[in-house]
Amino acid sequence: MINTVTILPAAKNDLRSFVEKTSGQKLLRCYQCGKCTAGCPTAYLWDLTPRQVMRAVQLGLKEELMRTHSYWLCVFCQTCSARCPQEIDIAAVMDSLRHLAILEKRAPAEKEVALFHRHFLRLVHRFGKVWEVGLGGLYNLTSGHPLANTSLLPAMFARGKLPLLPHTTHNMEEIRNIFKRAEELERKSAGPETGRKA
Amino acid sequence: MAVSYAYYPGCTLKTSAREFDESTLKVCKAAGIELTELADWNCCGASSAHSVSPLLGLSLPARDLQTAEALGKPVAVACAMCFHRLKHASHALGDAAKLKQVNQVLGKEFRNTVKVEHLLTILGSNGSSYQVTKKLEGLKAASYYGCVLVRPKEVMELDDEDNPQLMDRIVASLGAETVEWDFKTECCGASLPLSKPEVVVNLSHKILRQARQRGAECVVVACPMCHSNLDIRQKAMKAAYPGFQEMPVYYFTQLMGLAMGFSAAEMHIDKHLTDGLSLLKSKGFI
Amino acid sequence: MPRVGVFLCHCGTNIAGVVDIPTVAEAVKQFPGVVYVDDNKFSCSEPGQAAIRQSIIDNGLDRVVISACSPRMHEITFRKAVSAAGLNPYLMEIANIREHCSWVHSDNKEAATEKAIELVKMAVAKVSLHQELFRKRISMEKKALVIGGGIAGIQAALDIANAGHQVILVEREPTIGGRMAQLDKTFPTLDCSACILSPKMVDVSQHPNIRLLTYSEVEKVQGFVGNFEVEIRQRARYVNHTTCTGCGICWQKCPEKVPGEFEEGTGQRTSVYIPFPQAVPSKPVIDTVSCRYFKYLDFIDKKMEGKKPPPCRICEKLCPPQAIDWEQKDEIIRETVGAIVVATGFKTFDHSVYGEYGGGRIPDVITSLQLERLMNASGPTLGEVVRPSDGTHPKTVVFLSCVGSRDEAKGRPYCSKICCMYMAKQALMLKEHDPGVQSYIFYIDIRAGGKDFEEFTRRAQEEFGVLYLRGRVSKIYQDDKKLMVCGEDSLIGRPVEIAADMVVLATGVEPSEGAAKVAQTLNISYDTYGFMVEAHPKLRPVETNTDGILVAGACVGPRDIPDSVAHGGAAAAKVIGLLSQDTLTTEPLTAAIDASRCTGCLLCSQICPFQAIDMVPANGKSIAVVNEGLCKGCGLCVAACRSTAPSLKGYTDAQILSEVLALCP
Amino acid sequence: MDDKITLAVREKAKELLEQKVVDCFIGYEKATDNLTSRPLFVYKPEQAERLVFDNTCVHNLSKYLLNKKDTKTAVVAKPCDARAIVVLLNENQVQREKIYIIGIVCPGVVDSRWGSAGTEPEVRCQGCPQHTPPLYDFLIGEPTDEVEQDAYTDVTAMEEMGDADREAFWKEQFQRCIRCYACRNVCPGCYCPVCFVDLKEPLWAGIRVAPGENWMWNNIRAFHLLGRCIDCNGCQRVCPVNIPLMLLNRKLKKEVAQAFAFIPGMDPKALAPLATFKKEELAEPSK
Amino acid sequence: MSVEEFQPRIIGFLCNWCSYAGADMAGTSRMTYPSNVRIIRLPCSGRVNPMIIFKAFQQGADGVMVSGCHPGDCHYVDGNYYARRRLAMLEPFLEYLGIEKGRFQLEWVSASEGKKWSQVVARFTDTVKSLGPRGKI
Repeated sequence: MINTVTILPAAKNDLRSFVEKTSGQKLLRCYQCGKCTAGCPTAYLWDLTPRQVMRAVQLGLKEELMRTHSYWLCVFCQTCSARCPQEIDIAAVMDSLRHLAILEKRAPAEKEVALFHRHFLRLVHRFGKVWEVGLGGLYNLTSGHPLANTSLLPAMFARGKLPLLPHTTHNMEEIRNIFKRAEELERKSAGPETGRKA
Repeated sequence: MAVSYAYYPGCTLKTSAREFDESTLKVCKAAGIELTELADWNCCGASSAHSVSPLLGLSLPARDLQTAEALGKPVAVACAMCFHRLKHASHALGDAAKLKQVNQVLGKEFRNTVKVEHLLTILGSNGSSYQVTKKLEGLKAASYYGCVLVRPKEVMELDDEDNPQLMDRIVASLGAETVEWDFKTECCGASLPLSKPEVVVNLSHKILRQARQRGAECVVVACPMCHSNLDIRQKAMKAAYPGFQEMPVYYFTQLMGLAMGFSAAEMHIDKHLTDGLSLLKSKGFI
Repeated sequence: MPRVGVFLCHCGTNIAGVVDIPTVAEAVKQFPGVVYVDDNKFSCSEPGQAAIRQSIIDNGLDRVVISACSPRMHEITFRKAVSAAGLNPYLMEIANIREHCSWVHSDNKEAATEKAIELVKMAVAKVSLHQELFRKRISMEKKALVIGGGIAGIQAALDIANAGHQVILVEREPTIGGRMAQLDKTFPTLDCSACILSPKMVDVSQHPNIRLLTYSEVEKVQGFVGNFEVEIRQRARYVNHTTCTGCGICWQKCPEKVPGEFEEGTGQRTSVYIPFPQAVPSKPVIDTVSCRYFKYLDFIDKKMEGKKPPPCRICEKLCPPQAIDWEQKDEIIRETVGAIVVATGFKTFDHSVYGEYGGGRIPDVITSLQLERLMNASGPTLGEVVRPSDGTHPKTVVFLSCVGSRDEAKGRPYCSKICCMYMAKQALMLKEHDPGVQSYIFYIDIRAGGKDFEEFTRRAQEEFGVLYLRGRVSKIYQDDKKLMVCGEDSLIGRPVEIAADMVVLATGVEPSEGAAKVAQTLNISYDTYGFMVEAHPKLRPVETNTDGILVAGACVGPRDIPDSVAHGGAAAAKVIGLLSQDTLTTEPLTAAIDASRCTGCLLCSQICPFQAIDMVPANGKSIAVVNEGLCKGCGLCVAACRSTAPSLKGYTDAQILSEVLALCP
Repeated sequence: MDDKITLAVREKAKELLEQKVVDCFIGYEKATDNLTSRPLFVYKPEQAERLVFDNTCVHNLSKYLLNKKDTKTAVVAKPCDARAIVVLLNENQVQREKIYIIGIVCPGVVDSRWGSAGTEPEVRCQGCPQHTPPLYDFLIGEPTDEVEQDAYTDVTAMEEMGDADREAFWKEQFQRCIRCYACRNVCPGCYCPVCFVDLKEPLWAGIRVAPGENWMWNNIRAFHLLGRCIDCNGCQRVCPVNIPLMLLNRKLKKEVAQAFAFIPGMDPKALAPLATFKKEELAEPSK
Repeated sequence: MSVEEFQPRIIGFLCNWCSYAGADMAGTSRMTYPSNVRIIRLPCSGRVNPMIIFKAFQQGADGVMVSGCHPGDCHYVDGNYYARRRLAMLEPFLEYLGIEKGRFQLEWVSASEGKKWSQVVARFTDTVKSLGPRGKI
C-alpha cells in the first residue's frame, strides 16, 4: 500500500459484506488491539499483520488486501480467535479471504501454500484420501522446488512411513459428487457481486 | 464394560503415522474399548478443504459422520486435525440452514446426531480401564497438545485452551512425571512443512527448547501433524540452532502401550526419525 | 351531588385569542354538577387566585375545575389557592386548554372552542369523583448508615457527622481505609496515599457523631426513607476491644503465619492481626481459619483422625489486659436510620482466567496492586521491588493494560478508567526506586482524561523513559529466568517480543465481593457486573431509585480517588438535606389495595418497580398490601390486576372512565 | 368400564385414601345417562369403585381445587387440566403440597353432551400438542415425546377474514350471549372474589343483555385469560348458546406464544408474560 | 374545511412525565395539529388498563392512542416496558374483533419531542379519518 488510500463509505464496502456473510463474524467489533498479531505463530512473515488485515476489511481495501501474502500464511491454529477480546473468529475471516481469492481466481501471493491446498484436494478428489508420496511429488513437480523436503525421504521410506501406492475410498462417485455439488452451490450463493471485474 | 466406537483413523494414520494407528488399536483393545474402523471413510479435508471452500470443508467430514450415524455408534478419533474437522462440522451443522445445504451436497440425509470423541477423552475417562503393569517411573515428559485439538474450546469441548490437563493426567497415570510448561498449545507450524519448512523448523524448535528448559526428556503428542513437525525436523533444527539437543517425541498411545506391557517393537518406537529407543533403554523400560 | 365551580382563564390572549370563552362558559353551565362558572384574565395572578378563593367561599363550592394552562405548570399554585379557601387541595382538576388547545389549534378557532368545552367537560366529570386526600407525615430518624469504610464512605461519614448528624459506619474488614490504604503513592501528584488517608481514618475513629463498626456486615434492611430498620452483624473478633490496648504483643508473638489479604499475598500476617500498622481501629481480630487454637478445637469437635494440633493460646497467655475472649459470639446490632449511603467499593479482576498470561502460575507475573505493596515502604519488602521467584531486582518490567477490562471475551467489556494512570505512576516510580529499570507499557489507548493526567503520562515517557507500545499482549512464557512477552507494536505493525524480568498486569476494576448481595438486601438495582445503578446517570448520580438510599464511590463504576471523594461528599450532601427535615411528607397519590378483592395472585408485587407491595397473610391466604412510604403512584398494579383490587388515588378507574364517558357519552 | 386407565385410577384412589395421603379424591363417574361422565368426589376408599376414566371425561377438575384449599386433595388431570393446576400454582391459588395430581396420558376426549356420548373428538383435541401432563405426582400411561405444534388453523381462518366480516361475526356471536356466566363458573382461571362485570362503580359492563355490554364482558374476560388460558375448552363447552369462546382465548394464546415464546401452564416456577418483560423485545411500538 | 367532513373522536392516554410534557412542548412551540385528540393524563403508560380501552371503543371512540416515555426512560423505571407488553397483545386482539388496524396506536414521545407529538397526532388523525366513523357497540 504505497498509495494514498481512498476510504469507501460503509455501504459500498463489498469486501466487508462478503467476509461478514461467509465468516459469520462482525468485523466492526474489531478495535485494533493487536492481540491477534501478538499471538500469531506466523505473523512475523505477514506483510499486513492479522490486525492490519482486519483493518483493511473494515475499510474495504479489497485490492490491496487481496494482493498480500498475509491470509495465505494463516495456518488456522486459531490462537487469534481463541484470544480475541472481542470474540471475533479471526481465523474464519482468513478462511473467507482465501475463499474470496479462489472464487475470483486471483493469483495467490503465496503460490506454494495455494498449490499445496490445491494438490491436497486434487488427491482427495481422486482417491478420497490423501496420499503423501503423491502430494509431495505433485508439489515438487509444480512448485519449482523439485528437491523440497527430499532429504527426508530415505529415512521416511526406510521406516515404512510412505507407502508408494495410494489408498482409496471405494465409493468415489459419491466423493466426486460432493466436490461438484459443493462448488456449484457455493458459486450460486456467492452471487455475481464477488465476480472479479474484468 | 466394553465401550464400542466407530473408529476414524484418518489418512496420516494409515501412512506416515502408522505407529499411532497401531498403538491406538492395541491399547484400546487391551483397555476394553472396541474400535471398529469406519467403513469406506474419506479424508476429513484437513486444513485444505475449508481454506478453499467452506462448504466442502463441512461436507467431507459430514459424509464420514453420516456413515457413523447410520451405524448408530459414536466416532472415536485419534488424529487431532481429523478430530478438529469432524467436531467443527458437527458443531457448524447445528445450524439448520447449513445442514440442509450439506445434505444437498451429500445427496443423503445426515441428521447430525452422532457424537465425536477424541481418544484422549475416551482413554482418560472413567469408562476405560487400562492396566499399568510397567510404571514409567523417572521419565520426565512434556505433554504437547497442539492448537487444533483444544481450540476453539466451545466447539472442541475437550479441555482448557492454554493449560489443558487430559494428556498430563494420562501420562502421570503411567508413572511418568509431567513437566509444567507454557507451550502446550502453541502452534508447531501445522500444514506448512511442504510449502514453508523453515517456519516449521522455527516454531517447532521453540517448543522443544522450552520443553528441554523445563526439564522434559521427551515430548508426548496426540497429533500426527505435530509429531511429524517435531520429530522429523530435528536435524534441520540442529543445523539452524547450534546447541539444540535432540529429543524423542512419542504418541501418548505408545507410552501407554509400553506401560501396559507391550514391547517397543509392538509400539513401533523405532519408526521415529529422532531416536526414541535410547531414552527408554536408559530408563530401563525396554 | 357535588357543587362544581369552573374557572376559565383567558391567559391574556393566549387562550382567549383562540378559544371563545363566552361560548365555553355557556356550554359548561349545562354540565352536571356545575353550579358556578367564572372567567379571569389571568387565573394564576394574585387577583385571579383571590377571585377563585372568594368564589369558593361565596358559592359553597366543593369541587373546582380550573381551565387554563398545563397542570405541569400551575397545578401546585392552584392547589394552594383552593386550599387557602378551606377546600382540600386534591378536590381540584385542571383542564389544559392552553398548551393542548389554544396554542396548537390557532388555525381553527371553532374546533379549538369545541375542544376546550370537551376538555372542561372531562375535568368536571373527573373532579366530581375526587375524594379528599391527605399528605402523610413520616418522622425522620436523624441518623445515617454508611456501608463501606473506603475513602468514599469515610468522606460521606465525616461530612454527615460534621453537619451534626449521627452516623453508623459499617466496614466488613477489620479496619477502614479500603483500597486507598493499600496504595503507595497516588497519581498524578505522587503524594503518599497513607499520609493523606490516615488523618481521615483517625478523624472517623474519634468523631463523637460516628459509631464505627468494623468486621461487620449489614444483614437486613426494611422500611423506607426516614425509617430504615437495619440489622448489622458484628462478627466475633475473639478480642475484647474495650479492654484491648492495641499494644501489639499478640500479633508479634503469634506463631501462625498466612498470606496477608492486605498485602495481596506478597507478604504474611499472623492469625491474630491488624491488617496494617495504621489500621483503624488499631486493635486486632483473630482469624478462626488459620488460628492454631481454633484448628485444635475443630479437630476435637469433628473427632478428626491423625496428629492433634497444639492448643496454642500464646496470645492469651501474653496479653497484658487479658483481652482475648474465646467465647465471643457474633452480635446483631439493630438500628433505625433515616438514610443510607452505599460505598462498597471495588476489587481487582482475578487474572487466573488469562491462561495465555500464565493463569496465575508464573510467579513473576504480578498484579498492579501487588506491585503497589512491593513499592510501599511499609509493605512486606519495605519498599524494595523484588521478583517473587528469586528475590532479585527486576531491571526490565513490562506492564500489560486492560487485563479484565475492554475484554468482551472475559465478560468485562468496560474500561476500568484508572489503570492507564496507575501504570504510568508505577512505571515512573520504578525508575525512581531504581534508575536501572526500564519499563514498557503495552496499551490499547492511553486514557488520561483528568486534571494533569495527560501531562503525567507524557512525563513518564519523556522524563522517565517509559516505553509505550500500542498493542495487546497475547502470550507470556518463561525462558530460563526471563519472561518472554509477545505482543504487537501496532504503530509499526510488527509482532514484538520483550524479554522481561517481571510482568505487571493492570487488572481491571470490578465491584467488590458481595456487592450484589448488598444491593439485594437494600432492594436497589445493580447492573450485570454488580455495579450499583444510579437513579439517573447524569442528573442523579448519587441517588438510587429508592428514596433515602444513596451510592458513592467505585461501587457505581470504576472511579479514581478524587471522584470517589467527590461522590462521597455529594451523597453526604443529599443525606444532610434529608436529615435536616424533622418530618417528611408523602404524596397522597399512591395506590391502595382493597383486601376483599385481592386474590393473592402475586402479579402486582411481581411488577411493582419499587417493591412497594408486600404479601401479608390474611384469612388463610396471602394478600397484597401497599407500603405507602415506597409507593410512587405509577399505577402499574392497578392496570395489571384482573380483580380490580388496587386503585390509584387521583387516577382511579372510575375517574378515568368518567373522562372517557364525558367524551363518548 | 374396566379399561386400564379406569382400573389404575381406582387402584390409586383407593391407595391414597386408605393410606390417608389425601382426604378427598376428585375424579369422574358415569353420569345418570350411563353414557357421559360427571365429576365425582370420593372421600372413602370403598367409594373408589365408582370412578371411571374414558373419552367422555371432558371436565377440567382443577377448578374444584379452589374450594379445597385446606384439604389435601387428589385430582385426576388430563394434560390441559394439569396445565390449569400449574397456572393456579403460578398464581399462588393452590399449594403444591396440598394437592396430589393423578396425571393421565390423554388419548383425547369426545364432544359429548348429556344424553349422547358423541364420537367426534373435541375441538381442543384436534392437533393437540400435549398428551402428557407437564406436572403430576403419579402418571397413568406411558409419557409421550411430542413436538407437534399448535397450528392455530381456527385462529388463522378468522384472521384471514376482512375486518368488517370479523366485526359482524363477533356481533352475531355476542348478541346471543345471555350473560349466564357459565363460562366464568367453569373456568379455573376465573377466581376473582368480585368479578369486574359485577361492579357497579365503575360500571365496566352494564347488567342488561345488550350488544355493547356483552361485547365488553366477553372480550375483557378473554383478555383477563391472556397468558393463562390452557385450552381446556370448558367455557365453550358449557356455553348454552354456543359462542365459540375458544377462538378469543386461542388468538391471545397465539400472540403470547409468538411474541414471548410463552405457553401457559408448563412451568410452576414461570413468571406470567405480563409479570415480566425484556428490554430488547418489541422494539417497534404498534407494529 | 367542509362542515360535513368526518371529525373522528380520538382519545389519547398520555403519561405525565414524557408524552404529556411533550404535548405541552408542542404547545409552547405553537405547532399546530388536528384538534381531534382529547388527552387523558395518567402518571405512566403502565397505568393504562386495557379494560379502559375496550370501554372507549365500546362507547364509540374512533381511535385510541397511548403514549409514554421511550423504553428505558420511564419515570417509574420499568412501567412502559410492562405497558408495551400489555398493549402489544391488545392491538392484534382489537383487530381480531374487527376494529381495524390503525384505530389503536402505542407511541413513545419524550418531553422534548413536541414536534414528534404533533406529527404523531396528525398521522394518527389522518389514519382514523380514512377509516371512517365507528359508532357505539
